[in-house]
Amino acid sequence: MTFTVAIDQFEGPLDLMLHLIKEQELDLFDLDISVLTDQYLTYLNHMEDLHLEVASEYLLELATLIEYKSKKILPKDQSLLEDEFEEDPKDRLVRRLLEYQQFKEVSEQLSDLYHQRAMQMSKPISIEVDEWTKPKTEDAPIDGSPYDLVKAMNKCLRRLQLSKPIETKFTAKELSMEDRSLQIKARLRDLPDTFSFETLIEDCNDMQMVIVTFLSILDLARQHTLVFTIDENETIWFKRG
Amino acid sequence: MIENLENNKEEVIEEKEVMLHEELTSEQEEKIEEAIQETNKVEEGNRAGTILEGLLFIVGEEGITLAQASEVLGISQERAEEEFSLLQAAYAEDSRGFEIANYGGTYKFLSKAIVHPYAEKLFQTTKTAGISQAALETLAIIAYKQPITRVEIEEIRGVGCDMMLRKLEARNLIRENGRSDAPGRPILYEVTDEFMDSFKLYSLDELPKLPEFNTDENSENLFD
Amino acid sequence: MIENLENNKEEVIEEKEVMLHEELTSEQEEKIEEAIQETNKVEEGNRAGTILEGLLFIVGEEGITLAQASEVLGISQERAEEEFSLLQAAYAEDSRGFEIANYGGTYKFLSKAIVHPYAEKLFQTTKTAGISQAALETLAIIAYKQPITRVEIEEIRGVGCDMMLRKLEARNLIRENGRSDAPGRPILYEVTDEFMDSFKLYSLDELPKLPEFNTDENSENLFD
Repeated sequence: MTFTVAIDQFEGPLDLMLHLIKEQELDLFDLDISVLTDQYLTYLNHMEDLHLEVASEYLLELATLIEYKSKKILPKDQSLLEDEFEEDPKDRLVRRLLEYQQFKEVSEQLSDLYHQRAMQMSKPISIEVDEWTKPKTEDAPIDGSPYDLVKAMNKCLRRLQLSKPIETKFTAKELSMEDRSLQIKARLRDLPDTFSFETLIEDCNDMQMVIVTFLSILDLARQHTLVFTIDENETIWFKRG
Repeated sequence: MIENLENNKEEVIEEKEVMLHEELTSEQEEKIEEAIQETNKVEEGNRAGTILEGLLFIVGEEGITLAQASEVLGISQERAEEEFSLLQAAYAEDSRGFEIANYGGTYKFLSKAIVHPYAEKLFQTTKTAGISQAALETLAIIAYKQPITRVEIEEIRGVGCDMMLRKLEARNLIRENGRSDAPGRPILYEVTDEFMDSFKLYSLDELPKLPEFNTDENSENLFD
Repeated sequence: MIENLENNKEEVIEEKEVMLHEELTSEQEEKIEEAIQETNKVEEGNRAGTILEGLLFIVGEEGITLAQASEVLGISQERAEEEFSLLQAAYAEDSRGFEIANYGGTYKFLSKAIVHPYAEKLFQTTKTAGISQAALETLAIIAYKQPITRVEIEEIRGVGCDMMLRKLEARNLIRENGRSDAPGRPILYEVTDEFMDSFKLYSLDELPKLPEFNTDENSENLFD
C-alpha cells in the first residue's frame, strides 16, 4: 500500500496512529493492536526509505506497540499475572488515543477563535501614561517577560511604519480621468498617426492607472478626439479623430 | 455605597434640611455635605461613562478591569459594569469601527474585523502571526487540565514539549504557577489572561466542550 | 480618481454597453468591471466612515494623514476629509471621553482633559515592570536586532537615545561589543546576561516572532 501523508504532517505518534486507524477502518474500541503495529512499522519504514527524519518519539511508541504484541503471544498465565499489577497496555493505549483525539478536535475550534480574534486589533497604551506612572527606583530588579519586549518592539514598528509614506505611486493613483485625458491629448502630438493601446499605457506603473487610461480613452472616443479599431489579433489601434 | 446614595440623594437633602432645624453638630453636617458631593462627583451628565470611554482609549491593548474602573471612579463594580454595558451597546452598532470586548474580565477596545484588511494595507504588514497545530494542542491541554506539569502534557500529546512550553511562555500565553507535589516537584503550568484574550474567552468555562466518547458499539463513526 | 469614476459610473456603463457591440476582449471587460466594483467598494452604507474610525483607533497617538487614509481606502482626499469632519463632530460631544485632533493633516484620537485625573489615579496604582516604556523600547530593539549601532536604534525609535543607552549600560542591561564597519566605525550594542535574566529568556531565539512588515528596499532586512 502507499502512504500519502508525510510524517511531518503528524503532530506525533498518537496522531499517526489515529490516522492509520481511520485509514484502515479499525475499531478503536476493539483495537487490533497487531494490525496497528504492522501498519505503524510499515509506515515508519516507508518514511525512512524516503529519507524523512523519524523523531525518537515515534520509535518509542513503536517499542511499546511491539512489546504489547509480543506479550500477547506469551503464555496466558504469565500475562494474567502481569495484568493484576498494571493497567492493560491495550486499554491504556486506547485511553491515550481517545484523550488525544479529544484535544485534537477542540484545538480546531480554538484555532477558529484564534483567527477571529486575530482580525481584531488594538492600540498600544498611550504614551502620556509614562508621565503618570511612577516607575520603581532605577536600581530595582526588573520583573519583565519576553512578551513585554515584543509589545515594545511592535510599538516601535507601528510608529516606524506610519511615519513612512505608503510606498505606492501616489501620483499615479491620485490621477483623475480628466487629468489623464489631458495627458493623453498632450501626448497625441508626439505619437504616430496610428498607435496601439500598449503604446498609450507605456507610462502606467500600476493597474489602477491602466484602468484610468482605458476609461479616459473611452471618454476621448466618445468626444471623437480619438477613433479606434480592433484588428484580428485583438490589438486596439488608435487614430486622432 | 454610592449607588445607595444615588437613590437616596433627594432623601438625604430633605433629611438634611429637616435636621438643620434640629441643630446638627458641624461634624454631622460635614459628613452629609461630603456624601452629597461624592454623589455628584461622577454623576453630572453621566461623567462616569465619559471617563470610562476615555480610559478605555488610553489603556488600549492593556484593557481595564471592573475592579480598576470602580476603584478609580469611586463607584460600585455593579455601576461600572452597567456603564461598560451601555458603552458596549453603543459601539456594537454596525457603523462603528471598533467595539468593546471583555475577554478574561478585562474590557478593551478592539477594531472590528471589517477594518482589518485596511489596517494591513496601512501598516503594510503581511498576514497576522499564526499559531501552529502543536501550539494549539499544547494550549488546549493546559487550558482544560490546568494546573498541569510538562510530563503530563507530554503523556497526552505523545511528544516532548519543552521548547513549546518556553515559546508559549515567551508569548505570554501560559505561565508557571507553583510546583506539583509529585517526585522532583515539577513546575505546574496554567494559561494566562493573554490566552483568554487570544481565544476570545471570558472565562475558562467558555472553552468548547470536550467531545465525549462512548465506549459502546455505536461510536464507530468517531473517525469519520 | 475613484470619485471621478463614481460621477462617470453611469456614463461608463453606457459606454460599456455600446462597446460590447464592438467586441471587447474579455480582459478589457474585466478591467471595466473591476473599476466599477472598486468604486462601489467603500461606498455601501458609508463603510468609509466606519473604517476610518477603526483605523483612527488602531493608529492611536501616531495618527493617520489624509494621504494615508485616502490611499488605504481608495477614496479622494476631499472625501476622506469630509469623513473625518463627520467623525470629528460626533466625538466633539461633551459626553465622549476622547476627541479627534487634526494637526497639519494628521488626524488622531486624543483623550479629553476630564479623563486625565482618573487616568493618573489608575496608573499610579498600577504596578510597572520597574522600567520605563522608552527603556523597554530601546532594549527590545537591541534584543531583536543586535549587534546594532546607536544610529540604527534611533532610526527605528525615531528619537535620540544617547542618554538612554548610557543608562542601560550603567544598569548592566546592555554592553558594547566591537564596532561596525560603517563609516565612523560606530559602537555596536548587545544585551547582557543580566538582561536575559530580567526578561526570563534562555536565549534570544525564544523571543516571539514579530508580525512581518513589508518594508521598502532600503530596510529590507530590518524586520527579519
